[in-house]
Amino acid sequence: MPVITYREAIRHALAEELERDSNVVVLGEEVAQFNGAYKVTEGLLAKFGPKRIVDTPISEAGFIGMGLGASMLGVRPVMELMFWSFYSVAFDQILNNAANVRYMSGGQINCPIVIRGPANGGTNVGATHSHTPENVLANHPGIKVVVPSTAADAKGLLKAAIRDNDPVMFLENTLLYGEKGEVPDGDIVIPLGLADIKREGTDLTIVTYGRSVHHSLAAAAILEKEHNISVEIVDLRTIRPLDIDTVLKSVAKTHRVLIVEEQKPFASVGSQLAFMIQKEAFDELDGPIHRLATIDAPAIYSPPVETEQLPNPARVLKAALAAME
Amino acid sequence: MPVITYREAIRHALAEELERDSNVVVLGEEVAQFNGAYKVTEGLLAKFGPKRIVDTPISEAGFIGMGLGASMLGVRPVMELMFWSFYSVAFDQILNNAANVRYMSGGQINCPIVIRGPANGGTNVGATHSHTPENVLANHPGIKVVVPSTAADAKGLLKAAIRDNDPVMFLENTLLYGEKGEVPDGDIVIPLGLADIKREGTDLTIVTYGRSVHHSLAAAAILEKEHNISVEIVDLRTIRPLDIDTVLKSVAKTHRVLIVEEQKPFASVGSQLAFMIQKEAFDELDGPIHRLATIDAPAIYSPPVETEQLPNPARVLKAALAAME
Amino acid sequence: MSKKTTATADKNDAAQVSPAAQAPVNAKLTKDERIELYRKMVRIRRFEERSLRAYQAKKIGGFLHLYIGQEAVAVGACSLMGKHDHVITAYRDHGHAIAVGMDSKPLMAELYGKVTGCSKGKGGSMHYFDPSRNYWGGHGIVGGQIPLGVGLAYGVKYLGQKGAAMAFMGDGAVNQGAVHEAYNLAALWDLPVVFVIENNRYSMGTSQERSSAGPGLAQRAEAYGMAWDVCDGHDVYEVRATMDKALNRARDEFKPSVVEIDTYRYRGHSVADPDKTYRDKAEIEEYQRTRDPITLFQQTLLGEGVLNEALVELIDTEARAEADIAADFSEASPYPTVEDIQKDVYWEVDNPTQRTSQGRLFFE
Amino acid sequence: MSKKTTATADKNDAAQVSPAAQAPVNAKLTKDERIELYRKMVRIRRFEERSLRAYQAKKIGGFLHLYIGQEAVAVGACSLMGKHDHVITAYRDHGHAIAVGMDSKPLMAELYGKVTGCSKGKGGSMHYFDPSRNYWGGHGIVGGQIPLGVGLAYGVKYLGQKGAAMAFMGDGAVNQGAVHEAYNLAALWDLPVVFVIENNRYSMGTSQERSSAGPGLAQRAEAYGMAWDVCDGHDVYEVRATMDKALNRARDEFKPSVVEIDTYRYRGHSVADPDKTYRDKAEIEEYQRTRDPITLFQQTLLGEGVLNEALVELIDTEARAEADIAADFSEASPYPTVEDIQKDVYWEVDNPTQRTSQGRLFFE
Ligand SMILES: Cc1ncc(C[n+]2csc(CCOP(=O)(O)OP(=O)(O)O)c2C)c(N)n1
Ligand SMILES: Cc1ncc(C[n+]2csc(CCOP(=O)(O)OP(=O)(O)O)c2C)c(N)n1
Ligand SMILES: [Mg+2]
Ligand SMILES: [Mg+2]
Repeated sequence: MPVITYREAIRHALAEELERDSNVVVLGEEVAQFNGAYKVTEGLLAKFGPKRIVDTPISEAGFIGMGLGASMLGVRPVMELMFWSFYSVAFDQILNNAANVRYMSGGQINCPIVIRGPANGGTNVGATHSHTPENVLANHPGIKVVVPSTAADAKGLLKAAIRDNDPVMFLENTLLYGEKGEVPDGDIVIPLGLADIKREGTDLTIVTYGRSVHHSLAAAAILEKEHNISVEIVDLRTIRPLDIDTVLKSVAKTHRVLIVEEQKPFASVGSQLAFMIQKEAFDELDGPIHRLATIDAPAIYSPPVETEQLPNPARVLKAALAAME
Repeated sequence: MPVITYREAIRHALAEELERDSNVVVLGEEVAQFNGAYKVTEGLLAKFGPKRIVDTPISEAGFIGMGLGASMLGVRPVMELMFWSFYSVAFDQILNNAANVRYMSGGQINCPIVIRGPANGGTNVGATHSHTPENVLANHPGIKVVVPSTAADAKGLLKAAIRDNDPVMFLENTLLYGEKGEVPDGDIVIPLGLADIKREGTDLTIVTYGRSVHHSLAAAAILEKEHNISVEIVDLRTIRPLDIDTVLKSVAKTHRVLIVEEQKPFASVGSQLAFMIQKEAFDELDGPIHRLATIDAPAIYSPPVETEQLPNPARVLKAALAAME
Repeated sequence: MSKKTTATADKNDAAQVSPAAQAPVNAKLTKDERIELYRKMVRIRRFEERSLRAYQAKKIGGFLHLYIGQEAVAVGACSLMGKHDHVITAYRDHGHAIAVGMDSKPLMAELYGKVTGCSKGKGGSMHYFDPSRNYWGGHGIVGGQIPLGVGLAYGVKYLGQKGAAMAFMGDGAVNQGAVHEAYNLAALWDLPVVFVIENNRYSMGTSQERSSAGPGLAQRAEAYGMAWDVCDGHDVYEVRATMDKALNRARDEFKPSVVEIDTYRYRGHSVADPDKTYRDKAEIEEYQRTRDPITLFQQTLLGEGVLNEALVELIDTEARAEADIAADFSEASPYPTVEDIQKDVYWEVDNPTQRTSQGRLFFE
Repeated sequence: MSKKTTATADKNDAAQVSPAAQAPVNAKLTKDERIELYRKMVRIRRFEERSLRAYQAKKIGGFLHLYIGQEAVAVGACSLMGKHDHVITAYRDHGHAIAVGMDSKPLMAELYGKVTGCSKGKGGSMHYFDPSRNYWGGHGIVGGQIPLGVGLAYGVKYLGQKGAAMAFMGDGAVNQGAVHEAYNLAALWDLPVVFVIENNRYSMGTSQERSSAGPGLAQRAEAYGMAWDVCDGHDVYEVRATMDKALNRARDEFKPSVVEIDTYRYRGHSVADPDKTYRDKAEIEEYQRTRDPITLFQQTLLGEGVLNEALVELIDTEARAEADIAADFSEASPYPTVEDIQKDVYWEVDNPTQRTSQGRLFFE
């Protein structure tokens, strides 16, 4: 199977969907002439021309609202947010308009829009640029939320997202853009809402997604080798819809749960998972559900300290051991 | 003790703090000449004049950012959002600037700002006007979040909020504005972060806040009379800081928990409470933590149906019985 | 043939009332078309009055922002719509709905929160929609609809159609950031959109001079190199003449513009507004006496010989009856059910056979 | 006395280089003050170059937006600050920090993420702060600082002080909604703020004509009835002369204005920008050769007899040494600890004896 980067996987998904459907259009800051702030869209302008690949002014509310309006007419915009953090200035367009228009019109309007871009900490860019809004987004019914952790998932899920008739928020990760993985050739489409067991195990279920999957895998290897603990890792891949069944099945096997997430703890995705797991698998639990999140503060800039603020293999290891007590 | 409305209680708190500290200034849409969209600020312009009570254009990002900038210089703005729903257009100013400026400056800057206004459904104004963002707000460290349920709490907590040196988000409720309650005379200040047992009981703990407190009280009366179930009701009053100790103490007594909240379920305040309770009181629980939230969809307009979408006494009753199973 | 003759005759008669009557877009109107413009304004007014009574009788909840006094704006502008022209507006949206041709029954039923409403009782007064008539709402967040309107224009252009979007807003909305961003995008990319400011002089209780700096609202268009115009919104001919130019500029040249239409609302901001703090009754009465769009157009059409007393009477009677029928229809319609709450949230849930995703979409 | 004489002499000599030299605000400058302006520009440049080397040596992470080429803007504008004048800017904030008088050691240490940094290693390059020098940051969200700047002006006026706020932004920031809202508020309420657009012709890789419609960026002020001006940002005298007018308009008349300052950045948008897609090297070299603010001012001051070759050399040597010392200081400084992560979040947590609230403020 070809081995490509997460960045290339996303680019391939975009190119293939642009090819497939002439209503797909890519818009965002610096996506065209500059080839993308993170080079995800590199070469697309040359290939598809300026009608399909469009540079926008720094007006996130304006251009996301615009994309949404166009989507109501059947255009299928894929909007890049240079950082998902900038959703803060487009919040109303995303979470009032995209989330509610279908509902408020009694189902008369579809908004087949995708908003994509990186949402992660760990790059020493400080509190304004390190938001991970998957909880805030998924809080709003009407919205779908995807957070792929590997190149193959990124490609397959983005293609599904672009074909989806509901608004899909697609959260990438700058620290994964350069990570390589096997990506099957051809038109792979991974359905939204299907979790993936990234590692099988029997003693502890780690529920996670995004870059934390990789930290969890690293910790699991050590747990196996040094502590004789067999960890099962459930990569949610999609936050809404949520494949809770796969999570519950794993919990029924291991009876111990650790949630690992790059979120601020209060009312996070992990909070929601904890509620659901204890509610639906109370009798399966041999101990409380543990959680490892980002240390609760705005994102610190200082490079070595930011690493400690976020989930990392050492922190996952420690949390996993605590969850096994 | 004088009996006044929740609206009057807020107005008294504003007036007393305006009187006490000349740096307190009230700004918002229609707060002055129009006397407030919900008449909370009625009479304040006449009493304090146009320097202290200021009508703004419909520019929430602009005027909240402005208030924040002024707060850095020691002005103490109390900003009214006509609806908290409109935080969507001011999100960046609130959750990047207000939440992060202190941090990013290494603690050099305080932002003693209060943002207040109603945040509730139940008034048939549809999805754009019915947001309850306490989870989204409290997700952001740097921010404090208050949701008072009674007139006395509203007054005492607002006075504390105005004197607080951190940014405080104060979430009121249009359906409570007309509710009367005993409010002690004089300078009552209720510390943020102190929950209040609104009813004592032994069989089931209901953790709740805001208008859901009243629904819970109504249901508790029926549970007592008709089902012989003794319910303890913990009114959080403040979401961040959170008085989890009072919650845990109650759980240690009743061993059963129902959370009632007017939130969309995914990653709500209740999700967070569930995580904490099961984590810190796992062995105290005789069954899973239950939750009653708003039915997961954008707010429906239709008056009789909206009542059913939200927590109400009948729904609380049903959920409480399920939690006792 | 005969139609043309009529139109020409009209032009001369109406000249003294409205110079805009001579604009080609008005001159070419048939008698029936003129009557239809008048009828729509009357129908809006009667609909609004009837809905107010229903509100006072507690049949309707939430907000009710009445359009009374502004009828010539929506009717004039929407009368110019072709197949690929689109409309989007704010929460004061009943007039536009009737103007684009929506039936009054589902409109009234929406206010009643009935499942027969135009948004199935889910949107309410502020959130009317009818995509089949290119009517994209009905939006509650001030200014939030304006980027969507630019998106409609973008869509029309992208899809290679000849058309334009009209994005309506109030005089208070111009100070929202999203409006500014939308202006710049439209001007930068030559999008076929007309930004229509319905300047009724107040945003709730705030007069224009207390909310907006600068020499004029439409004139702000110059900042973006956009064309702009101001017109009298009490005169439906003038609205048409002005909007026709702007719409053609959009359709033919892909050039956006801002049109500010002076108008006035007789009622409070919403039914809840006691309307005592920011203007006096005399001001309202003056407008009603001298500038009422329906009265003015009635006089014009009487002068043109298009209307006569009997027809005026008949149109009014029919409009009242229509509003009553709509109210009866609404009264008799069922509410949505609790099960309906979770419908119309996701396309996939509403089209289960075509669902491609898995997992839970709703939470408890 | 002798100072005055010098200033007068300067004025005549410099006239041929910069007409703005004759503006009273420049004419009155002492020799030392002129040298200080020059020195600050050189110090900024050397600081930036040194930080770039540290970045390339992987001592610094994250973003690094260099100010090289734009020095005359921050130095000219900030040299006019009095006790109640305030500054706020975006993420390209190093120049302003040095211009307001911050020491280069904590500035460099901040880039290194050290606890001795001006924001204790918490803010990084984009988030410099020094309230003691009326420097309110350093903000990462494009345009997001502008309402805060209006708030500083509001605060100054509310507190009865005589002063003004300068709110800096780039040419790309003008298309953010928050900027528009802030303009309107400032103009509507007569707030003492100067909006400064540092127009370096590009927002990342997007030229002004690809991002902003309309006849000019500063000219958009007319939409709000605000005064505006455009000036040459390669000439520190002209920056001072133009900003002096705007600041006095703010301080004396409470009138806001927009000043667009033409400037140019030599480096990519940030260190990560390969700088290959949107301009060619020749353009950069042309600016460096003919419009470099430091070279130009050096020539001016040589012409004025204020500088001589030896002094130029000395200033440069000192500036390089200062930057090296700052780097050494940063290198030697400790990082914050993991415990520090949760400090400086809440005032109450940092001042535990004065805490009034109860309950948990942090979560796990
Ligand atoms: C973002 C936002 N802020 C505030 C409101 C509350 N609000 C609704 S209508 C209105 C006044 C709008 O006035 P204008 O734009 O002139 O329209 P008009 O009501 O006169 O038609 C206000 C403040 C809102 N709906 N959205
Ligand atoms: C709201 C927002 N959108 C996008 C960005 C990413 N971004 C950072 S700087 C920049 C370009 C800004 O250009 P300009 O305003 O001209 O300032 P300059 O960099 O030239 O100083 C962009 C797009 C951001 N930080 N914030
Ligand atoms: Mg108005
Ligand atoms: Mg620039």
